[in-house]
Amino acid sequence: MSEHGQGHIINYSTLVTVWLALLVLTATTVAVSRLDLGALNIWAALGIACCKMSLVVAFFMHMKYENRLFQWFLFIALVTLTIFIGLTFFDVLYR
Amino acid sequence: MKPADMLNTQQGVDSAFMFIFWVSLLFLAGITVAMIYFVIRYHHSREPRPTSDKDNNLLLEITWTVIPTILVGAMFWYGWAGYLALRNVPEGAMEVAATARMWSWNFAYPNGKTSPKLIVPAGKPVKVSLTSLDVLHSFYVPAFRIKRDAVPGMDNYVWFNAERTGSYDIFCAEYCGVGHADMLSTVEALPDHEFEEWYQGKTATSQQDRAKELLGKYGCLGCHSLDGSKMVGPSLQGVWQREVVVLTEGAERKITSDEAYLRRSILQPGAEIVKGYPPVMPSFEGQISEDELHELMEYFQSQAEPKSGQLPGAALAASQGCLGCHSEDGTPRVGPSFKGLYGSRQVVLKNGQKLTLTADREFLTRAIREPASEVAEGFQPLMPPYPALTNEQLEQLLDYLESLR
Amino acid sequence: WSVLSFFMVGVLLGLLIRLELIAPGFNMMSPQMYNSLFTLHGVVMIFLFIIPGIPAAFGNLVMPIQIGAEDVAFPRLNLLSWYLYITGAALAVFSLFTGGGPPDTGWTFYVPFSARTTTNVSLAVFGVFVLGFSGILTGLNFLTTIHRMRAKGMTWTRMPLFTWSLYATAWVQVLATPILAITLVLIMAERILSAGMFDPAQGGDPVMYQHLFWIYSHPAVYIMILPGMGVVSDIIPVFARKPVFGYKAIAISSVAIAAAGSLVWAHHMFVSGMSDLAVLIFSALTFLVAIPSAIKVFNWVTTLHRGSITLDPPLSFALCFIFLFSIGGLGGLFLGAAATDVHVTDTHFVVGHFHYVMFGGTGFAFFAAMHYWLPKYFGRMYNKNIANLSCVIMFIGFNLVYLSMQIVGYEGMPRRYYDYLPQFATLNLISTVGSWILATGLIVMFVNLFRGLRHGEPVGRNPWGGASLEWMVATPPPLENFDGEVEVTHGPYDFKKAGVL
Amino acid sequence: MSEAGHHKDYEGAKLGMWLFLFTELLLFGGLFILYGVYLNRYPEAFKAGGDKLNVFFGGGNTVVLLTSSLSVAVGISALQKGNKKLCLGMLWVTIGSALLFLVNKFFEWSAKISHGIYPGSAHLKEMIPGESVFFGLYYITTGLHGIHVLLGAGILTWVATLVRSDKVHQGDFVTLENAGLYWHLVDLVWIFIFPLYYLIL
Ligand code: HEA
Ligand code: HEA
Ligand code: CUA
Ligand SMILES: [Cu+2]
Repeated sequence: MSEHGQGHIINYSTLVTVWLALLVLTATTVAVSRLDLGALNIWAALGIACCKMSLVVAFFMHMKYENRLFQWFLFIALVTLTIFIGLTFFDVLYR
Repeated sequence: MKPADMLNTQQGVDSAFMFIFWVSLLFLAGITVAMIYFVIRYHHSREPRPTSDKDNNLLLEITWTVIPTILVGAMFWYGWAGYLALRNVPEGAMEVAATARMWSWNFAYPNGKTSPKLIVPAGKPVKVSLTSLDVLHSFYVPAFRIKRDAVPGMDNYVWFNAERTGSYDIFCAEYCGVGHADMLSTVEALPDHEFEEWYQGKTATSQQDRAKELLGKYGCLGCHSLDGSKMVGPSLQGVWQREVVVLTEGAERKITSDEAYLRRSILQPGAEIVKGYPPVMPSFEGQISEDELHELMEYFQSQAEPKSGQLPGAALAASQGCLGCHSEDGTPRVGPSFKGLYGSRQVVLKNGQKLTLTADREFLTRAIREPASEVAEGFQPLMPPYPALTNEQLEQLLDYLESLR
Repeated sequence: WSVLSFFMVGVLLGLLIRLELIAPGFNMMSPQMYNSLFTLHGVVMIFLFIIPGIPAAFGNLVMPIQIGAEDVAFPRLNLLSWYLYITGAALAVFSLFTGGGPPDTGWTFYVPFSARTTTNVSLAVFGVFVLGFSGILTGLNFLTTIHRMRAKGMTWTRMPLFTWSLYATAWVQVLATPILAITLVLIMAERILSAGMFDPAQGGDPVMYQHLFWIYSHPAVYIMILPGMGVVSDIIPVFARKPVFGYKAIAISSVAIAAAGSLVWAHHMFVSGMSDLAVLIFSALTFLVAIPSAIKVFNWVTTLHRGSITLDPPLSFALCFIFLFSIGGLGGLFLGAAATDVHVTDTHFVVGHFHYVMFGGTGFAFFAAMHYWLPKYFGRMYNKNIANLSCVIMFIGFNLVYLSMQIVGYEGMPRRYYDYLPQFATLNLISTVGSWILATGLIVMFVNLFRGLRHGEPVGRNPWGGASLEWMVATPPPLENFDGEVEVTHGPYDFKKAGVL
Repeated sequence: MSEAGHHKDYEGAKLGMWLFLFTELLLFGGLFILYGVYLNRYPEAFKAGGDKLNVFFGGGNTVVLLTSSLSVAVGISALQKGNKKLCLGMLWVTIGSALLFLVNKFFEWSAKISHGIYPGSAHLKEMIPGESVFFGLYYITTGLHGIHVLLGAGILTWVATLVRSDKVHQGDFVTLENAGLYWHLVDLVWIFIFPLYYLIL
């Protein structure tokens, strides 16, 4: 264990690359929303948002370099949220 | 049992209940007995040192995971089957629409008839669709094990089959404010023909007809008139709660003819004789049944009720839910009582200021149209406005209030 | 600050007294007052007493020592959480005297009623919001502490079961409480901005409110009970003088309850108009939670087998816990089965159920914990015989109160009724009389406890012969708990190795 | 743990922060549940509502937030490398972005409100059912998010002063890192708000 708690330092260039990628994705999501894909629109929007989220979490928030425990925790939190949403829909969709 | 075969709503619920109950009782007893036995048997005075330090046994753990799992599985299944029976309405059920509001029920029938009580034919399935005009309520009839929320903006339903005639309590089971506990009604399950009579005709007449039939059947009308004229006995007009002077073994007493008295004078007519009449009436004890007596009493009572009972405004007050908060007999409930309201002096709060005014037509109109603008002192500003009320209906309500002054 | 946290619970209890006792008196107050009363009773009991109760009071005191840490991970955060708690409590109390009068919605704050009533709901809701925040902080503090601050040799399987239960609880607090927070924010938005989120006239759906509310509030009931189960798991082996039976099973079942407990919220909504498929799923999931609870009960009872049992007050309370919790939990099975729930939901059967689990369960566990750990922290012992006597009185009173409630509920008496039909009178009378007995027992217990802690016999390090770490430090524990590094070499119930057998 | 573990437990501090972020995530999660349910119920009304929101405000704010996220991240790397000046500069950029975001939001909201679209307004009640739900949710979600932006800006300002006075430095930067984490979360939430509210057409 290093002195600064795995103080992995991320290069500026990596950060900027990620930022660019995020901007590109933003443009994409706006563009996609102009197409008429029916119900797919919302899923496309969510999919892209999830990509953006992963980028931010992995690089800006250093999750990629944290230890396993953190990743597990994140996973638990996300699964919980998914379950809350999912189970609610069993009511709403089938009413 | 397949849900489709269910003839009523109780069976499924009760069998599930019994199953869970016995399993639970068994486990509870087992655990309790084991606990007590261990505490006594292994008390330190008997066993100064522990005789084992075994701290796990996989087989045991598995056993007591698997057995409860199976049991709860069965419980779940029973519960679900019973629930399905509650949801699958048999074909051909009569449909009644129940509307809940703070704090009363109103039931509307396919032919447009409405009633504050749920009057149904016994032995036939009835489907009650539920809506609410304001907040959540819940339609609960313990006798049929049914309950479902009435949610504004949502259509819910229950069904039941009252296999025997009788009167069953309806409760509001979802908390809905001050009047929650008073939001009661009943299911009145009538024999088929009576229901038809009620359903086709007017409530009052059918009851009246039945009573007259009885009075005829037992020959009462031979001696008692219904129009106030004296015959052999006193007239039955206005007999309910009337002040009379009676002779009890020769001594004069002044009494009010309440239900107890009226019953006595039918069953033991000799005990008290109204002054001025001969003691000739025969006893009807053993002839007239309790049901019939009850019917007569209700008839007398209904005859005695003030005229307002027949005014169209009275029906409105019931169907619009006014009576959920305002009484007709002077007791203050959520709102002031209607009795004596018309024309009385009232202290009201308007924009935080106290005003004293007379409850005339004008004031009462405002009180119904914009209830929040002036609120009678000591009451909460809870009353909803009634935009859907027509002017004509309003007039009817005012007439009705006037009749109660 | 730990002493403070105890103090607050004390103050709180004092505050509750009036509230509870009045509840069964039916004829002496107006309906509006009755409605405010059970609302406050519910809010205070749930949010002020039973949720923070064991974790905040005993968790903070005992848990760090049990894992060999000098304090929790974020002591300052803990202090903040305590201030928030006081603020929240103050707000809730404040809401009684200001605005349109005390809230009258029930502790569930169901819309549309809560959005319409003229009473002071907003402030009370805000108070609860603040309390929720306080709970979140406690939760994340515990998680971090348990992950990061275990002493050398304190492996996961050497953690006392009380700590395990707090660990599971903390997860629930962290992941479920935010949903409560947002729900409460929405009520305020509804009232203040008339946002119409749940207003059918504007296209909202009142049933969605219930989903959001119970997504938190069901897991919350496991926030209440898990620490109680932890206490009992710690106490039983000590007084049976043998290692707890099925350590792993109990630890895992704590986590399992926390996990499965998050999936069952809609069992409170079987008659709400929810879809039938949802009823099917949530009913099935509900039964899943019963299994780990059953496992725990069986393991506790088996721990007694072939031990050498001393019936000291902590054990008496713990055994009462098992019995009462079992009744409550088995009653929960009736509620979990769809058909039977339709009949008994929103009746006094439910009221009986949750008093059995909350009061008979968590409440008795709390009393057990007081009798178990407080001598350690005050250095003095209460009178054991009187404590046992009070336990018996309470046990009798308790069953009178709540068993009759369950029966009257089964007969069809709805809850939140200030007045009832004559057929329910007898059982209600029994219940009320029972509550007096119960109160007597409580008073005896508290008086004895307080007297003992001030004037009782001094006790040493380890009055009960426990093997977990809190019994190894001085009595009362010093500020930093341990002097120097700790190394743990044996399990929490290994009485032989701990040299206390 | 090391002797000084009590105050310098980086992992612990970060763990606590992450747990806190989860609670924030679920807080907004509650709103997203509602969003999902109502979108499902009133797809048309939500489209109509989305149409009335201005993509340029929304898109602009997205870029602002993404950029601010970059600047904190760079700021952290800078401090880790010992470049205090760059770090401070980056922090100011971030805080500036936050303010820019809020100003934008202010104009957007006031435009809406002047059109009579605000919770409880008479205009909303006349629209097709569901649209008022859409705007209700929109105001609550963006409002709550706005509060978080404000809080985040406050925290960053506080940390910036700590960096200035060398209380937070190359050897002890958890506070900065945690503040950064918080800020990223604010950004994350917006990443979802943007397509869900502004882009359903
Ligand atoms: C401490 C709090 C606590 C706990 C632990 C529980 C535990 C359980 N609860 Fe309870 N519950 C509440 C607090 C709690 N509850 C509250 C406060 C309400 C009402 C809220 C309100 O509306 O105001 C409520 C309401 C409530 C309802 C909704 C009722 C309604 O309103 O319609 C339901 C329905 O499923 C339910 C079910 C259960 C179940 C299945 C368990 C299970 O976890 C129980 C598991 C335990 C056992 C099963 C007993 C022990 C095991 C044995 C003795 C072995 C034998 C067992 C088997 C063979 C299975 N509860
Ligand atoms: C922890 C939770 C808890 C506890 C312990 C209790 C304890 C009690 N509760 Fe409560 N109750 C709830 C939680 C709790 N309740 C909740 C959540 C509701 C639902 C509210 C709603 O519907 O919204 C409810 C509702 C509720 C109702 C139903 C109201 C209705 O639906 O109409 C009733 C009715 O009898 C009742 C009675 C009681 C009684 C008699 C006690 C008694 O057991 C209390 C006995 C205790 C005392 C009498 C205190 C005496 C103590 C001392 C004297 C100690 C001295 C202290 C010091 C010196 C510090 N409660
Ligand atoms: Cu209507 Cu309760
Ligand atoms: Cu529950």
